[in-house]
Amino acid sequence: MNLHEYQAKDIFRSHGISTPAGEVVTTPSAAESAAARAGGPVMVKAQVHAGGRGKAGGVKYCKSPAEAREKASAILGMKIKGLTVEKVLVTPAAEIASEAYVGIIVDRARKKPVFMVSAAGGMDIEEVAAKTPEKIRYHAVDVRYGLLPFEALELGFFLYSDAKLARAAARVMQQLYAAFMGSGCSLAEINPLVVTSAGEILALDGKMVIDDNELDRRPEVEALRDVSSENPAEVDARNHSLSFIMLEGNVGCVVNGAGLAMATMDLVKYYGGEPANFLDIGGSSNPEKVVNALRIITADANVKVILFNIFGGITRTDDVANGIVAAIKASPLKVPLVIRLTGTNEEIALKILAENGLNASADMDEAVEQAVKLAKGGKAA
Amino acid sequence: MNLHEYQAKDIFRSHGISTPAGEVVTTPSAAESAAARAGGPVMVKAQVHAGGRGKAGGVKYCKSPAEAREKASAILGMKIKGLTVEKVLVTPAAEIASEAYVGIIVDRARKKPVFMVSAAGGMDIEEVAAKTPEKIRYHAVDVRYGLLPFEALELGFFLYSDAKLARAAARVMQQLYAAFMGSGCSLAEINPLVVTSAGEILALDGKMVIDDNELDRRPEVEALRDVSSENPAEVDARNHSLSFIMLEGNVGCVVNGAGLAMATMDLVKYYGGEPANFLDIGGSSNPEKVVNALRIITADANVKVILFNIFGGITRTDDVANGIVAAIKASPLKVPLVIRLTGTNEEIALKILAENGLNASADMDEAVEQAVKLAKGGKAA
Amino acid sequence: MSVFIGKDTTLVVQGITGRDGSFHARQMMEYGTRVVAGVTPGKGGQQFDGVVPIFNTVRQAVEQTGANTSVIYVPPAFAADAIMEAAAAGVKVVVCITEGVPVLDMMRVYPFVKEHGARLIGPNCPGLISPGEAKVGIIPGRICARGPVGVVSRSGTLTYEVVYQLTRAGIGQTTCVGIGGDPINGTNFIDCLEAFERDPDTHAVALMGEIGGTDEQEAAEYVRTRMKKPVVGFIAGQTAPPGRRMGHAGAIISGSAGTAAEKIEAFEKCGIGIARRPIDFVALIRERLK
Amino acid sequence: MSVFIGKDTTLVVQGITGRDGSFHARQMMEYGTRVVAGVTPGKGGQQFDGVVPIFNTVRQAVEQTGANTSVIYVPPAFAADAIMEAAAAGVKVVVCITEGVPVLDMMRVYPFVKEHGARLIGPNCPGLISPGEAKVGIIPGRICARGPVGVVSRSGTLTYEVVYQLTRAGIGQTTCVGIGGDPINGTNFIDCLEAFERDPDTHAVALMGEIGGTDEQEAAEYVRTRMKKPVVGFIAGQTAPPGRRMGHAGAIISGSAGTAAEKIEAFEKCGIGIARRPIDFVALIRERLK
Repeated sequence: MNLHEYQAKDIFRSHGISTPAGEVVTTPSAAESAAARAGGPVMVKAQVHAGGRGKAGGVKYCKSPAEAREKASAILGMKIKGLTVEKVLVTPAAEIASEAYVGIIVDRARKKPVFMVSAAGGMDIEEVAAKTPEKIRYHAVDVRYGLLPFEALELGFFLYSDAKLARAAARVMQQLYAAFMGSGCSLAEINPLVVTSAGEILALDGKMVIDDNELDRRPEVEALRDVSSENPAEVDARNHSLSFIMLEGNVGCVVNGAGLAMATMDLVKYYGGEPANFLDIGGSSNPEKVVNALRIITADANVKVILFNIFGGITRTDDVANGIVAAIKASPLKVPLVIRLTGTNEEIALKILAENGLNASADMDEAVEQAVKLAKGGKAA
Repeated sequence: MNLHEYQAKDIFRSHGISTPAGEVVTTPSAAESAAARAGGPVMVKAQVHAGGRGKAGGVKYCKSPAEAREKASAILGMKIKGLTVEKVLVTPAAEIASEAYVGIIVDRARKKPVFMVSAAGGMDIEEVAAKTPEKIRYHAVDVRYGLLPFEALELGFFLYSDAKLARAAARVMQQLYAAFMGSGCSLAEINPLVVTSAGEILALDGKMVIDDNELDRRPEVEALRDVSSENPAEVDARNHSLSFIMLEGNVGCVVNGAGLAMATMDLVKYYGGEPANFLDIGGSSNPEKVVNALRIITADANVKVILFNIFGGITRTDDVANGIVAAIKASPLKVPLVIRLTGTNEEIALKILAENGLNASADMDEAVEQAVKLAKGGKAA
Repeated sequence: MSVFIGKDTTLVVQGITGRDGSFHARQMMEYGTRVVAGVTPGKGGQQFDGVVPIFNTVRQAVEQTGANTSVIYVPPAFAADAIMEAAAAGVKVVVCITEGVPVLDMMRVYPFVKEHGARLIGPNCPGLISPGEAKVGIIPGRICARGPVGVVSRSGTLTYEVVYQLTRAGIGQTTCVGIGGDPINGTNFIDCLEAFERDPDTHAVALMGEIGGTDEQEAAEYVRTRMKKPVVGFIAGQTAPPGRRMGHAGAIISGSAGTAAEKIEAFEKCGIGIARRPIDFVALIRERLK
Repeated sequence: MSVFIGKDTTLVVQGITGRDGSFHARQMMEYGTRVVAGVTPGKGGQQFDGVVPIFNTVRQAVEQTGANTSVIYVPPAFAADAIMEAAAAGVKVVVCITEGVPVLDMMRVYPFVKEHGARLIGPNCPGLISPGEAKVGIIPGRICARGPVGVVSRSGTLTYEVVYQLTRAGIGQTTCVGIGGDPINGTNFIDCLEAFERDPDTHAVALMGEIGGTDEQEAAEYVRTRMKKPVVGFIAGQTAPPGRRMGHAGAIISGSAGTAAEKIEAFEKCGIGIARRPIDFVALIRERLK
């Protein structure tokens, strides 16, 4: 789960990291009054779960409250990478002497949280990594010991030769690590970490991604979820324990298991089609899940055919068959349906389908090929 | 540093461990009113840094406030292992269904905190260990991971077969571990941990020993020090950074380094004398320390001779010589003085001593033998 | 022969009285796995289905039954503790089926398990099966058959798909291992390849990877430099939208974006046969078994 | 020859600009130890006494000077971190002089140092000296002489006393190691005995123990079962009052009260010569060198 900049900064602040004060507003006039309260030049920043906000025109410097109103008006409602900007953060513009990057991410290979720090902050860290990799220092933390004081200081001295700044940066490392662990992050990032002309260290922008598996035990973090900034169909799917990502194609897919779901999409492509979505109904299926899956997929006007690919293990295929039948009874499908189904309780499932005039293939390739043909306007084999 | 029972219980309580309410009082009448407020039978318990309080008559069951007054009157002022009881704890008497022992101590060999738990609580754990060692279970905690939930539950099931009690005991293990680590303990003990007839788990008595090296960084624990219950000479010594333990003999010893101090005491004994004390002036000496050491030792009327044994390494022997001279000038000694001194700045030291009519030996055995002779009323060689 | 589990496997089921645990305990027993103990704190002393003794702790289960393998069906909040309990009790192979274990938990679990000399498979995995010998986890027994192919995969149902295709074509397996798809898991491709290379009955290996991370690239390098047996590979997620979970920072660290194209290229470079579709495994493996 | 430190020792001094650090850095340099770097965060780039470069971190010091040994003179609150910093930077021998390090800190430090493959000596120790080769710590150089005796001790000034007596009697030392008197330290008697047994120039060992714990008993057992070279031992604290620090619980755990009598008995049983007084080492060692 992604957090907004302002939410990440709230968490940073609660761990002692200095960040500029700020107000989140949803209207241009509120932006104007927030800028007036700030009493100086401000930044107006789109709060949206998308990278590259700056390049997209979602971050603006404003000399006056009037300008803040004007810029907020342009930004609110703007679309960035398909997401509508609903909120902006109005925050005092800082006088910047230098910009650094500090991030922590979960590294699969090292199986540890890894710090990435660079004195070349403010820009894309991907660009720094590609062009001047020597400007990034990595440090893997052994969570059994936590971030040790000497490790934090090593990172501090990598950023600043001045001992006072290095020590202040070491403190920020400790605080960011505490925030990362304390909120169950898979990523926590300050970019840029700035030294102001007054010599103060400030987190000017912040980003946090939470491990979805942490949300059950961290209701206070789950409460930060902003569904208004997510794709409504994906929110709907999540609320029904479905893993769903919308794509551009026209073959709607309903599969059990993420690996098989991806393999199914790949096979659609292999046979010349385009998948309309990734949809994993998960391990322990029940008919209700299938009903919801069909409802969500059929809401996508692009979908020309619906393809089920179910390999029953924990998933009982009769549950899936019952779900299909129930969904169709409640609201008949307007597009053709291709079902591939095998495994646990397969015989019962086939019987249920047959009783309702549906048939199913046991072969994945056969089903996918047929679905692609139907999506192109062909007839069922 | 030892804590009193009531102090240990306060810390237990702050970590969520249930303990009976209690009041610490210093007079019999206060004990009476505390018992009246408790509203039932109470225990009156001597608060003193000595084991075996019960056997010494320092713990009494009282049916009424009047009896509490009477028993408190007997206990207050009582001497237990040489220490005067200045305070008693008045605490409701619990209805006990079973008694267990739970302790954590620092184990040198395993280099870890080790839990000791036994369902045979209430009595001396030393006795259990000697007679029925199979009734004690040990568990070493890897501090990198802390006490893991399954480990706590294993210990809980060792004490109780009932799952509810086992889980409650597991919680107590976690809380005691947190108290142990959080206060910088070398020992934390609940004896007995009782199950009341109502099925509740309670810490009925508690003991904590703090690692002296933790006190600098834990002022809140240092604040619990009760100097009234320690030997005044030892308190005086500690306040002047001297390590001092009073003994029964008559050869007063001033040595630098604990190992050499013990070896010096042993040598006193070897030559037929009895050391009056252990006194280590520590590594980095200064004249002031020596002055205080002499003041503390000469206050002991048993002391018949004072023996210095200084091997200068970090310790500068001229500092020691200056200290001796300053002390004698301020208040002349009433007992003979034998000085053994060698090492760093030895020549300067000998010169200082000679200028003040003192001489010193470079040989430890010679000095100790002479001191013993003097203590027995003999003449200096 | 087989790898990790086999005829000598004696199994303790953690969470044996739960919904998933009891269902799959029965499935495993039915398959012939020697389920010697179950663990559910508070139910110690009872019997599961009248035949399997239940204990309060894994330590008790191991002490009293000598179980050498454990399988875990407990909710995600308790999975990390359950894994560590099994490793501390002396279990040699710990298979964690539980899905949804927080990755920060796994960062503590991983070194703990290593320090205790145990092998962890999973979490978030279907477990493993050595056809005809033992099944530990949830892989359906009837889709497998005994034979010369080692199977290792990051996914669940996709594994079933491939194994099913192989079995239908008359190609059996020594052991099928689902290592799980989580960012941090106990056993990786290389661990399995190493075991298959050493197993005298395994003559070819089918490997199913996914987008994300660099495990497949490292596995490919391992195949090139250390393996004599043929390997056929597949990567799921060629059409998946990139960066929906980890974003770019992960890619920087690993020096790779973890795309399917990259992984397939690594396979090709290292002499691994490429299955474009799951069904392609049949022909490619058959060719290599000749 | 010598153990742990010698001619190849290149030393970084942590806390080189402090009161104790600067004093002893000079003493060590005077003795001939190769002090190649100092560390004081914030003074990186400066020079100590115009000859020794100062760095902000141990890592920088090691990277730029190749120091293989470190000695620590920092306040107790920072000692644990300093030890771990040295181990993480790749230093092979870390000598911590600091007194007053909390024992809970040491419980984390100990496994950390092991994991990094370093040897820790101390804390709360006088360090070590290989006469004529190198001195790391605070043992006065002039009381030592080169010769055939390995010395290991839990105490500081008592070690000086014994070494001084040996030297006065014309008996020199290969290496004198003060392992420190804290409950948890990095190197114990056995580590040193093992090293002395392997060192071709050491022909006898003098060992000074104290009351408390069971290290001396274990060392005695080691001498009996694994050592060929003669050992002479001494225990300080025969007249010390029992149980002033750890009480009885410690004794239960270790299965021993840690008394002097117990330890001397163990020495006798294992063929270790017993020095009743420090001066007795001279005769007992001389006898064994014949």
